[in-house]
Amino acid sequence: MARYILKRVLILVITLWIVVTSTFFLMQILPGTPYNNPKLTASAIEQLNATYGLDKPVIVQYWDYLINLLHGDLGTSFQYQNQSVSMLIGQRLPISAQLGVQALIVGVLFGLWFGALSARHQNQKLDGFLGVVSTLGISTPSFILAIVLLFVFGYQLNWLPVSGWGDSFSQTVLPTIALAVGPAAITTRFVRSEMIEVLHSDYIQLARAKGIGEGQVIQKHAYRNSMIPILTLIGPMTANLLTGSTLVENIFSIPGIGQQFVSSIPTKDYPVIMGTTIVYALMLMVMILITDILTAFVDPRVRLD
Amino acid sequence: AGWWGSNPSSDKNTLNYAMSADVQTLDTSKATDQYSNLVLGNTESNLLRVNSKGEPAPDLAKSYKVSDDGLTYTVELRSGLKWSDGSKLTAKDVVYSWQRMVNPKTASQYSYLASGVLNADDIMAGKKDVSELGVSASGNTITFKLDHAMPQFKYLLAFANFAPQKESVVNKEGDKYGTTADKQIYSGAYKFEGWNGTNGKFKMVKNDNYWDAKNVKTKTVNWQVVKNPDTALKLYKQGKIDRVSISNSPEMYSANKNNKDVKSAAVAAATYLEYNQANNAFLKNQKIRQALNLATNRTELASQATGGTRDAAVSLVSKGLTKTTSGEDLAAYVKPGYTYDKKKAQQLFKEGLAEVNQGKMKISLETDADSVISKNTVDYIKQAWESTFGSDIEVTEKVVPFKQRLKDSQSGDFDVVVTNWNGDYQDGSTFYDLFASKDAGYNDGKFTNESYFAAVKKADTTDATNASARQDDFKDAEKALMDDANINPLYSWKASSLVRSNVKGVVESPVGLTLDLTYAHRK
Amino acid sequence: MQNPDAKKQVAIQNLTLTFNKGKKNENKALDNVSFDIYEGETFGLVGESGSGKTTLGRSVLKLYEPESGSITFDGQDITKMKRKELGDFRRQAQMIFQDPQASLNGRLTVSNILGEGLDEAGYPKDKEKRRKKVLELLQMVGLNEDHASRYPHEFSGGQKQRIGIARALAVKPKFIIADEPISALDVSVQAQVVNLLAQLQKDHGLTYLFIAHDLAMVKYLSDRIGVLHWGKLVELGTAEQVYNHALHPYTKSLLSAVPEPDPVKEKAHRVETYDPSFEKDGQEREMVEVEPGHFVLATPEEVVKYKDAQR
Amino acid sequence: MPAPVLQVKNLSVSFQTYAGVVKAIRGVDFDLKKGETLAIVGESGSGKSVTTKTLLGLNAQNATVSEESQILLGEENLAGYEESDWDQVRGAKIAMVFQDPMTSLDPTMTIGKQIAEPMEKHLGMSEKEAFAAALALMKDVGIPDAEKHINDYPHQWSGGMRQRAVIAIALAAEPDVLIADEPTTALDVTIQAQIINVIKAQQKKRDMSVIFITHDLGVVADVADRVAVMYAGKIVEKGTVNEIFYNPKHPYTWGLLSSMPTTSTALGSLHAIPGTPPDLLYPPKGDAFANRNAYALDIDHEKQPPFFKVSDTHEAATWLLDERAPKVEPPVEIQKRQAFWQENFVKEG
Amino acid sequence: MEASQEFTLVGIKNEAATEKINKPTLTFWQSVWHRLKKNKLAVVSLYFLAAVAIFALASTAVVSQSDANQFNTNAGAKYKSLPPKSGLPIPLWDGKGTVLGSADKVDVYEKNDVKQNFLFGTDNLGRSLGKRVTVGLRISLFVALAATAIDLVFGVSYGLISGWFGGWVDTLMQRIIEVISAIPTLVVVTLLAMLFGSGIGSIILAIALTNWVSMARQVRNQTLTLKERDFVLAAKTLGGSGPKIAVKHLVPNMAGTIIVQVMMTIPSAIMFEAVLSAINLGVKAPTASLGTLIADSQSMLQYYPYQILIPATILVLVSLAFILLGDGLRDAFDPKMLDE
Ligand SMILES: Nc1ncnc2c1ncn2[C@@H]1O[C@H](COP(=O)(O)OP(=O)(O)OP(=O)(O)O)[C@@H](O)[C@H]1O
Ligand SMILES: Nc1ncnc2c1ncn2[C@@H]1O[C@H](COP(=O)(O)OP(=O)(O)OP(=O)(O)O)[C@@H](O)[C@H]1O
Ligand SMILES: [Mg+2]
Ligand SMILES: [Mg+2]
Repeated sequence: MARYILKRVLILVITLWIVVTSTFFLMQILPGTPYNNPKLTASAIEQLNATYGLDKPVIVQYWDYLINLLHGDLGTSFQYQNQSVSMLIGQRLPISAQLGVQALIVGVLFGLWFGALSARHQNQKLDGFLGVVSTLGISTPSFILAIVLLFVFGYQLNWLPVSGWGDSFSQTVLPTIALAVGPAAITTRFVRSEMIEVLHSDYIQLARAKGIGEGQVIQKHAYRNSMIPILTLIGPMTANLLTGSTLVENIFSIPGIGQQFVSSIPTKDYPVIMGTTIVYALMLMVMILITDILTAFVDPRVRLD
Repeated sequence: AGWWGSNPSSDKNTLNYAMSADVQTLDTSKATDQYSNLVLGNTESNLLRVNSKGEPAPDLAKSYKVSDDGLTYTVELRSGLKWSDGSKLTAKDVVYSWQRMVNPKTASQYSYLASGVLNADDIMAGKKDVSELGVSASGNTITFKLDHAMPQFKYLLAFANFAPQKESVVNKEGDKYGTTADKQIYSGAYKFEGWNGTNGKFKMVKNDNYWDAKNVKTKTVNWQVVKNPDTALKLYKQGKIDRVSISNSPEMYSANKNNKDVKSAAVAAATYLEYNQANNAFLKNQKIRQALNLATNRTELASQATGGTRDAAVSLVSKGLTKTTSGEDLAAYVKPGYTYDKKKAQQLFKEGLAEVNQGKMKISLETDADSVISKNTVDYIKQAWESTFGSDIEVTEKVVPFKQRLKDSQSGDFDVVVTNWNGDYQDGSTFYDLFASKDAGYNDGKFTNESYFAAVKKADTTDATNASARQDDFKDAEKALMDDANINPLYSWKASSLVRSNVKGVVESPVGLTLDLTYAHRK
Repeated sequence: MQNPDAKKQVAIQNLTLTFNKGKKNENKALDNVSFDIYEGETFGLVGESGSGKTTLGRSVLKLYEPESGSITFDGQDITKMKRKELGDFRRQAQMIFQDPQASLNGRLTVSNILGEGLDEAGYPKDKEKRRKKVLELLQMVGLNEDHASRYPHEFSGGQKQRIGIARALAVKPKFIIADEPISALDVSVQAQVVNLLAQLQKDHGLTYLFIAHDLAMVKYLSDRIGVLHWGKLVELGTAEQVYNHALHPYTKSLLSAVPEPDPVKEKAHRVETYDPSFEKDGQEREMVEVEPGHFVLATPEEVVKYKDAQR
Repeated sequence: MPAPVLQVKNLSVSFQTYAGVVKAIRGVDFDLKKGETLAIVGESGSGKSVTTKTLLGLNAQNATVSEESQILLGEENLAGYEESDWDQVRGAKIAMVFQDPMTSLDPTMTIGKQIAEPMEKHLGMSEKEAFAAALALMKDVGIPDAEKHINDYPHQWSGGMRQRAVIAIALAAEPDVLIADEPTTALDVTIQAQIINVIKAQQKKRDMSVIFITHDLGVVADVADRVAVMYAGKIVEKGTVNEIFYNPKHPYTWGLLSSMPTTSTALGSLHAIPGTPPDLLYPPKGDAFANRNAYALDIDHEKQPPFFKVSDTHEAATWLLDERAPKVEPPVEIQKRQAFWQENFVKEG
Repeated sequence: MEASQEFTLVGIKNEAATEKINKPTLTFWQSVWHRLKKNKLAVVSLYFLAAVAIFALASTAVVSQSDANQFNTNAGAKYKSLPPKSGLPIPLWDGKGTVLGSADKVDVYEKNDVKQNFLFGTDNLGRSLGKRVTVGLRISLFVALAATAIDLVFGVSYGLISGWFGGWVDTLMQRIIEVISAIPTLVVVTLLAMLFGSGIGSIILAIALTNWVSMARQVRNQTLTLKERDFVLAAKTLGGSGPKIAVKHLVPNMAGTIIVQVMMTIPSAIMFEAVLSAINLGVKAPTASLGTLIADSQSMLQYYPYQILIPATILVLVSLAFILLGDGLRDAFDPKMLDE
């Protein structure tokens, strides 16, 4: 187990290194300077480049970046003068993480419920209804949903706050819903098909043949077996959440990491783009690692290594 | 109520505002964005402060004198000035701040503004030591020595980036200077609080050490970052903030322009098209440029593409920037008479095309993608030109990120580009100097117009200290610019906002600190 | 087929094959196996699940690379074959699979399935000729023209298996490996396939390596039989020798476990259990010829013991 | 004669499919006495599994059991049961062992728990008691070191061991009837022998009735007291094991017996039943076996044969037993068997 | 007499008949269609998509790309943001709307003296929204299809190669996929889009480059299982070469997986295009895609909701139809149901 995790972490580090390298060089090709003032003259830009070390050969800059990275230093933002990227991310990440986790939990819980409901009423009206609703959930990009939610519940009905974060829980409701619908829909569909498959399996037949009653069969045997595969879904779902949150955070003025990422791209704030990418990649991979380990815990068939 | 808590718009001691982007830094020398400057301008004081008439008036300074040749400024500080932490604010702090600005180690993106102060350019280039800067202090007096007369220099004395900084604080905080509200000290009417570097909620609290604290009536100004303009509007209508911009989208403007709270203010910004006269054969042709200008219906453009959030341009210089000696708006005074004339445009275009003799004119029209309005603008111009000149012209839109547009402009990699220019100070030269010569930094189209160049040069040198002669020089420049159709002015910016009527004493400027809350208070 | 001048079709020498060598799940599937298959005979291979029968069969067709040892076909070492020789070899040695469903591509019609073999054998593309040839192949396995345009899933298990046989026959092979060709089939149709195999052998002089765990069937069809256990060949002899005079305790237990469709015998019958632990005592064992053509894997002492037990 | 534990009368089951109605079971009658083993043999798809699943109400959702069908367990007719009624039958009265031990255990539950489950439900045991009982049962079915392995998960076990576990589960609630649907098909012969022994031993110990489904006649010869031969959804012949093996009357049974080689069958003498069984979507109007039957009479193609009694315990549905039918020579293999029958079982006459 | 005739021994009447198969032959595609038909939603989606496709193609003749960009540069106020008008007295579709700044509902067409009826209304520059949506739909579909096609070719080949060769090739290729999927798609896409500049080509490329991964994964997994299947082994023993086996045996057997994957990729490409538009990396203006129409009219929601709701609804409906059809096809291709 420890060895397995070690191995995975090693792979993770290598992957991260490749990610860092490729993003770094990609960034070099992007046009323009990282300075925000359009009025800078060429000589002033030269000056600034010298001060920030951007006049050094790319390979040296890359090396410096790696060395700093090893010390946990992601550099200093260009856009946010003097702010260290680690700090910027450190302060925004918890907000995005809370939003993401809330959305994931809400989404997965509803997904599990609806999915199981759907499977048990396979080919009945409820199943059809949930099927269409969940498909609708998948086909609606979260930012469109966010706009509509904001409009209806924020502007028209005045039920919920329309912006901000951290003052009251009610502020988190709309963005969480906007982000949770996707995972909920995916989970619903996934659970449904898993559960249907499980319900047709031999061991469910055997469990039925025991005469313990359909309720018990479902609770004790069908649920667990159809829930385990959901774990594998969490990794990709996290990825989707990351994408979704960038826009949703913007719409609801939530000072999260995604919003910052979107604003750092046009301003070409390398350190922030790099830092965010690294953090995103890391989160994704750690999420996948965690779900793999978790799977090994809940599924006796899976042995790590 | 309920969900929303009590209505904050009635509390006499507090004001509530929203900004539409994050504060990026409190480092006085390094702040470049509008919102950092908004915070710094209200929490740091400089020698002068622009008053409600648009004039720089003494703030930390008790008085100032300009020598007759315009090369020496002598400023006397008030006595007993204090920083927000209670320590003394001295002339040294002023000198230090100027030195820090031009010090190449600081890497300030605004250092170029100091160019013109004695030795500034050499210091910035690393050729001289900062101590040789033409800014010196003796007792309470600070002397500024200039290379050449700078009519705009008094505005720099009111500029937030040149506000005094305390060396010991800068050194103590080091890398972290200005990264949070408590890693900065304040000399202005308010202290900044509650900003941790990234959050979107913070406030300004009255600074009791401010020299004029007795006249500062507001105890607290609450701020929040609201990026979605519709949300901000909503918050205004709920009474949660005291001011909201409605110029973000044409629709928002139209829907609210009849509101009794509407207040409009000039902005020292103009949008114009630059024609690439270095590389593009068609655009080198004067007739074609004239035709394009004549085919531009600026009034329609301002109403259709900007929905009235901007005013149709009458000149390069923006409306409301500054006034002439007779109190007239400079833009109105210099306007050379841009018109829309479809017939004449078509005729000139035909002639021009024949002169160029390269067949159909295919050009790209570049803009950056920062707002609906800029997209609408290029859509409009494309359609206008194509419908005027028919199949003789094909316009391709090129919507790129801001940085890309900037790069393309600077490297001459464009045909026609939409340029937005924000002035730096309330003087015509902030616009006319753009194209001071063929190689001037912002003459992206690389045009040569000797009468324009001459007029501008005259204004900056011979007439530098003669206001009325200068405004005539500017008028000549505008005329030259229109005759040769070197650029195509589109519209002049303005800021329309809903403003809570019980808030008084706010000073709005078209440039620099756009919203000065020093004496703002709720009635 | 103890004919001394019978020609060796396949000669397997000291064949060893390990899966996932060097990894944690290393698995020695074949361990020093040697035997010959003579032209025209049916060589039966029996052994419990996982004993390496399939691995052996596939190695002979060069679908797996052996770790050591050699396999010669018609005197040619197949491990050293080059591209062209391999092509020829492929046409001479064919395989019939266990699962008739899995061995047919469900997306192709029967005539396309058979056509694939014809293509590889370089059969002319002429449509009419081809149709005739396909029909001929179908008839060879007891099917008819109606079936040519159908898809595999429409057939019953026995029919599918016969299509598989027809496909193998399309390239006119000399040697066929039948890997449990009947174990997935219903009893009533097993005989169809077995009889067909016997008939084809007679008509075309085929040589078979017949793998099965139905011992009665192996006995019925085979001339000689090898018994495989844990990748080792433990006994080898004529069908009669192995069945009626088995020496190795594993063979004996295997034979005793086979139920016969005869209630009287069956109810009296006792199953002998086999304790394999002695195989792992570290002693060197070799194939010892206890009577002409009858080999058993044993130490010299064990040979004596086994022989005693026979009497 | 003791009353049968289970009586199946006129059982018909059909499936609704897109292509039409599959008449999988077409009037099956049999009974099962206490302590005996009834083997059902027959071709793949002949309806063996459907028959037994019907006995537990475990058929797929698209199945319909016809109105006239009767499944009498004691006094109760199970044929009309609702889903909720079945729970007291399943496991408690009738239990089942499935074919594939690799897939019939819940991979996420310990084996001990899976065995204990029906005990808790049907025998009202506490968790602890059930656990102890499960341990005893595991030992009973021959799982070595049961204490050590009771908390194992199925994937840690070999196929043979898992099948023992499945048997233990079936036995857990002490059912009267055990149905084993091809319990050894997926196993090696040596393991098969062990599993058969476990079932036989437990049957004896508990005086249980067993329905044993297989298509391996060797296994039937080993386990069965009585045999029912199925073909295309019908029972075509039933009798005691000796009657079926030594004195079969139905040509299908003949085919079946003579298509299996024994160790003494000479090459070339194996008899194969030609062709494939009929598609039950379109059952033929006469005897379903007729078109593969070398002994078919004209009438076989027209009319389904009734059961003809051969002895008190033996009947077969073939027109060959009709008095009007011509005498036919059965295949050689069968003649041998009949000779053996004459010799050993028919003493006088 | 008659009785005895009935009892004559006839044996097997027709040797061939014993092997006869009664069921009519269904080709693979027929049986897929058969099963697909059982799923009503999928069939409706199929017809809907067919209609959309035909509409998108046919409309090229009627509404050209530049048509959708036309507006009157001198009478902006007149044609600007007209509400949808069907010409029939249908509520919300009768040309009635509020003029910004006042609360009353009026017939805006009448008020502005516009004779023409705009079915979907006009946008903020007075362009016909109907035309823009038509072109937008076309462009979005084109982007999605093109991206999917690239992704199909590349993803399938990648998966086939990785799965077929196995060993270190597979390990390496899978590692590459892992790295790519470790970078959130949005990051990759934005960086790429910035690199290539905006425009249809770069969007297609950006979407294709990030989408192919899941196709490649699926195909690889399928290849891994299929290549162990006996029929592939059989083809090998017949002497078939790798590529030949891949084309003849693997790809057809993966058709279901691939098609289903495509059905999922198309909507995700459509949606991604919209996301890209939302961060200003969409297709070249003034050409509209559904994504740019939505993104550009985000600020209209409060004032002219139809301007965003119409393209958004179309986007959602098209995505929905693709996914529902994909669902239906997944079941239709399910090998477990092949014999039903
Ligand atoms: N491709 C493979 N990779 C790894 N191990 C394998 C592979 N193929 C077979 N094995 C292992 O090699 C051993 C021998 O397998 P093989 O399939 O030859 O047995 P068999 O005698 O044919 O069994 P069965 O009767 O079940 O078909 C088994 O332990 C099996 O798990
Ligand atoms: N759910 C179902 N839907 C349609 N037809 C079915 C269904 N279940 C079984 N059948 C049909 O019923 C018939 C009898 O099937 P059954 O499983 O009882 O056969 P079996 O005798 O057990 O065969 P095997 O030896 O292969 O297990 C077959 O023709 C089968 O196709
Ligand atoms: Mg095998
Ligand atoms: Mg069955």
